[in-house]
Amino acid sequence: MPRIGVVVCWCGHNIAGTVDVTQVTAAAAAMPGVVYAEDYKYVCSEPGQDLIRRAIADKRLDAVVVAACSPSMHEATFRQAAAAAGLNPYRVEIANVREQCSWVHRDREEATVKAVALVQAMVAKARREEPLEALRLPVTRRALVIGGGIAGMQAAMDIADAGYQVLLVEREPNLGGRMAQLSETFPTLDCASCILTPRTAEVARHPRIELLTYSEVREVAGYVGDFRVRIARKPAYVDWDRCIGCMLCQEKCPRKVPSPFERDMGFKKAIGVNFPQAVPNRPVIDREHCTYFEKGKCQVCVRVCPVEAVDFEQRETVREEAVGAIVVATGFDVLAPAEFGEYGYGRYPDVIDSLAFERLNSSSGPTGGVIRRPSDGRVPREVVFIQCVGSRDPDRGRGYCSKICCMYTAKHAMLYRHKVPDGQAYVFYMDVRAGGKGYEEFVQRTVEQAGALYLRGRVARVYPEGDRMLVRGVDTLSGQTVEVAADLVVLATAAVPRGDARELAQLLKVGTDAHGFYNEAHPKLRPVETMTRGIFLAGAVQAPRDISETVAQASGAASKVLALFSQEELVADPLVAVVDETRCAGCFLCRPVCPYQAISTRVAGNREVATVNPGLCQGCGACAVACRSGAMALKGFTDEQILAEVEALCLRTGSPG
Amino acid sequence: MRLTRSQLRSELLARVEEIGGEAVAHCYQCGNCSAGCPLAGEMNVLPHRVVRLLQLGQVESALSANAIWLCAACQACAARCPRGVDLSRIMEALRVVQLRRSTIEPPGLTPDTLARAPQQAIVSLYRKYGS
Amino acid sequence: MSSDWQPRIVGFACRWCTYAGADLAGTSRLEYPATVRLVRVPCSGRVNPSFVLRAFQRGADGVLVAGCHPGDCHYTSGNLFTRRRFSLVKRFLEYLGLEPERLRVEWISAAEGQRFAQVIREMTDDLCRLGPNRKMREEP
Amino acid sequence: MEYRYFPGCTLHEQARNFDITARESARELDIALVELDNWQCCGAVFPLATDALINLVSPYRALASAHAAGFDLVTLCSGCLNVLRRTNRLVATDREAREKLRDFVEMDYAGERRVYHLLEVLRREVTFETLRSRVKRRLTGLHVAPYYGCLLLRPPEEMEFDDVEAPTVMEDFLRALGAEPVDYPFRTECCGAYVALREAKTQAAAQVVRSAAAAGAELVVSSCPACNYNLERVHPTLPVVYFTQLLALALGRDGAFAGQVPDPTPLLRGKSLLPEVS
Repeated sequence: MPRIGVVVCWCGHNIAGTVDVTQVTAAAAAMPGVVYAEDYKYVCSEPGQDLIRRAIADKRLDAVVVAACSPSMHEATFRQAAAAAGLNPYRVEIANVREQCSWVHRDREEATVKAVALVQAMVAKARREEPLEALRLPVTRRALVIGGGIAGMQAAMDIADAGYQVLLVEREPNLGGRMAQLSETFPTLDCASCILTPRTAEVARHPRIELLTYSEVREVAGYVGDFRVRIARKPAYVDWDRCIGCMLCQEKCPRKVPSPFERDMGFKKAIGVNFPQAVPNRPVIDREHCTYFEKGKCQVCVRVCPVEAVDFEQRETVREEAVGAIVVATGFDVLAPAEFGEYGYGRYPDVIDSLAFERLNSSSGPTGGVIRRPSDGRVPREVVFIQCVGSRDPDRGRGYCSKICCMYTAKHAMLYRHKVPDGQAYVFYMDVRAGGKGYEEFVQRTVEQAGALYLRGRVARVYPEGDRMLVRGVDTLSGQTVEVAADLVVLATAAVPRGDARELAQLLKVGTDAHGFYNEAHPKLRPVETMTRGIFLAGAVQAPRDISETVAQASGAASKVLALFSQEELVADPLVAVVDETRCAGCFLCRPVCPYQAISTRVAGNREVATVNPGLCQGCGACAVACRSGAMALKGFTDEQILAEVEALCLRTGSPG
Repeated sequence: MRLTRSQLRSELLARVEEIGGEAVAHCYQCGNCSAGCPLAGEMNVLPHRVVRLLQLGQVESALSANAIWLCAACQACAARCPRGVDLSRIMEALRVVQLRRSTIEPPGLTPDTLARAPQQAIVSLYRKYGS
Repeated sequence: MSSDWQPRIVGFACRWCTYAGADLAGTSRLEYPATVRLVRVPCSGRVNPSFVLRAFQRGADGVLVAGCHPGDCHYTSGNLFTRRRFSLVKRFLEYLGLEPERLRVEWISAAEGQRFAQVIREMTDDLCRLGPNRKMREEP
Repeated sequence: MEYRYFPGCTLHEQARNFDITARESARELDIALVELDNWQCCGAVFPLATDALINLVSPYRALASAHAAGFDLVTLCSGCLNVLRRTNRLVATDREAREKLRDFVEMDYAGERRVYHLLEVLRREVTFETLRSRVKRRLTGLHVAPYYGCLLLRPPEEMEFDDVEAPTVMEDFLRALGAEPVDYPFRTECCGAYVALREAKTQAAAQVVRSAAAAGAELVVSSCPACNYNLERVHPTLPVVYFTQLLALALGRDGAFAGQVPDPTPLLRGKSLLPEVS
């Protein structure tokens, strides 16, 4: 019988306050196979880990059970400690007596009885454990970055500068992402395109970055170190290799349509680029609005193109690429404020969202950087900014704070005052959240120097009064309801995930939160990693962030990729399925239930049996349940182990009543 | 005002929350209720401040606010509250608490109003005063 | 049955959602009855019906099988198998005469600590009403 | 289509002309509105206190009676609709409330029936398309400000009547009659409800009418007798009529406008929508 050691953690008062740790330790000592049982104040501390290491050596332990906090907290810590003492790290089990016992129960006796049972279950499991060897996998030293905004570009540059190949995939025809739409940036007021344009050019000409714009990731297979990705390049109906970027086609195209890039306040042509500094500077045809695609005639672009680059027959092309790591940097969207009918967005042209206000400020925007309101082109004398439209609103919007709005609204109020010196800005806010270097100071300047009137409260309704918009709100500080007749109303709408964020997450097998933002592996300690090894996050795909945080995170993600690429081979969790070929009947019921196509057929002697690719297997165990003959086992969670746990948990010894 | 633990956890406050079925802690004082209240102009304490008084444990002050009798239960506040608080239920709870302690005279109506007003409105008005 | 009799619930919790949801209940200090003991499994699709039968045989009064919400499975499809498999198992156990409340299959996400606590409270209430499981229990 | 009809107190007394025009219109549209036997006041306001079940006895009884008769319930008063629908929802979703009410009223009912406002019957069952084809006198050129008030729309998750901030049902209804709906900001603001019965300090109702007039309306149409009364009471510059009156008018009846102040008939005559005085 294996020699098992049990260490019971007090976690200070957290466990010991509710669970009688002495009693648990005494009970553990009497369990079959247990040759050592001890309790300690903080087992995760250095002396605590040392206790484990010494026990392994002194008592010649084959397995260790730690009764402590959730395995999601310190399983890795204790496994490392065990490994340091020469024990196979997969022979460490955690009995979760904190999150699932001491923190949720009050009665000391009941909690103690339960803690004993949980330890007993883990001891039973540990008895049936085999030492497992971590898997070793080769690594393809080439990264895929999805998203060509500021986050994706930063990550791509950092990886490429370190000497590795990068494939940068962007859905739009050009680089730049959300940031390309912005005018100036807080808190320095340097212009967004002044920062962005040199960066896009740098990325485009980097010898180790291959740029795939107007492309989308369609399939992701494989695993860390060896992903197989299918990427579709949408038809631009222009041969970019021939095109010289003269934009004569755009100039001459007779079809004008509202430009989504300009938040529908300006127009674009049915062929052309989103904005003048676009990189790559190559046009695409908007098939939905092109007269030729609608009616079969026009072809003005074909006639004016000096290099015969227009190609109406172009089709989508798909290529397969092998990469070792993936950085997801697909960014965010803004909430369509349709839910907030009381503000009249969509009904009244002079109620716009903040992204539209960015375009009004942008010198390449629809008004050439002069702030004019959409309805009649007048320069607004009074502008009301409404914050938290859809943010911090679990009832009709999103419960979270969108984080960036306080700062960009302050920036908007400041820019507005710079451009319209006799104008007055009003800002309805609930709290000003300006945590960041130079942020609070910036907001104060908006108040003191730009003269913006900050009104603490929400707006209930916005409706027209003559040719102005009447804003009815409250100033909770004075306890008065207030009305402002504004020329323009700007809604700071919630930052939300991209509409198809969940679909991409499913392709990548990355988890999302309730809203559709991608989940990091650990909110504090692994903020740029995902639960899927080899896939990393950068920027607002994970949660709303501003530019400086996004860039920092992108560099963080890049450094994780580089750490991966610096290894000769990768080490993977051995908790995978394995086939006992002598028992496998070759029915292959296991194959359709495997979500990773990890099971294939192998000829063993004169018959076919199932075999598992341990690099693809993620250890879900679906095959083990599907198997009729009991040939398929999931290492670390075998039937014997789970049944042993069940039996231990059902024991009534010492239970009250 | 002096804030005390016993006021913050008073039975009276608990009763208001129980009768109303709403927890005052859910309110984060954005003021949207006051901003859209059609009767805010007549109230000596705005609706969001009634909730604030409750959060501070000042139930008696809340009970003496005329807002609780002016509230027409139009639910504009409830429909727009980002925190999902139905303020009209809190107002009702305050009225109920007050009415169960003492009789409140409903406002007198002129004979002309009584003769011409729709029953629906008259019944609603007297309902509010517990009749 | 003594008045302080407490049921015993064995819960199979997928490590990504329900186990994490139970952890969240702990982090949020939500109190619930000490009747449940969880077995951590990689996925609710790992739960072989034989595990459930064994729990009942060994005297569990109730069994909870819980995982991610359909569509949110960490392994894409594991919980869909769980859903189909256990709708059969449940009917089979009812056919054997087991009260339907004794086996619950629930979707509890990592964000639903509140819901985890609520399910345990409800199950405990139901089982207190039903009393000990005698139907399938092997006498020790 | 047959329904049990719950007129409510107001339509039975002060606002008989609303009731009459509704019944006339229903006949024209082959809607059988059979008055519910022995109905009594719905209670006028939905009780908001959690411990005020006793106030739900009356609406529960109305719902249970309609159920016993085997029909859904129709009302044309927003107040009644608000109380009946919310009671119905509570009965369907709250077991404890349901059982208490059942034991008290001694009638079995669990929320099986639906409660409709007549506008919803027009939208769902008749459809505005059909209504348009049945109109005998198109209200062409009549600029009407629809007034929703509160009780039809709020609380939105319980009423499920229309978009709470941007409703369209009355506009669609008016278009079906051939009239031109006027958009104005106060159509979903409260008229002051019962609070306005005290000396008229409240500006709410006057503001509604002013806002409608400024937007170019010639007439305000309401869907709640209390709103109708409050709007009329502030000496409005525009006539205020009930939606059933316009409906009856469009279906070829006279609209029963007698005694209303301001009198809508000169306006309607001017548009040739009413026969000249004989």
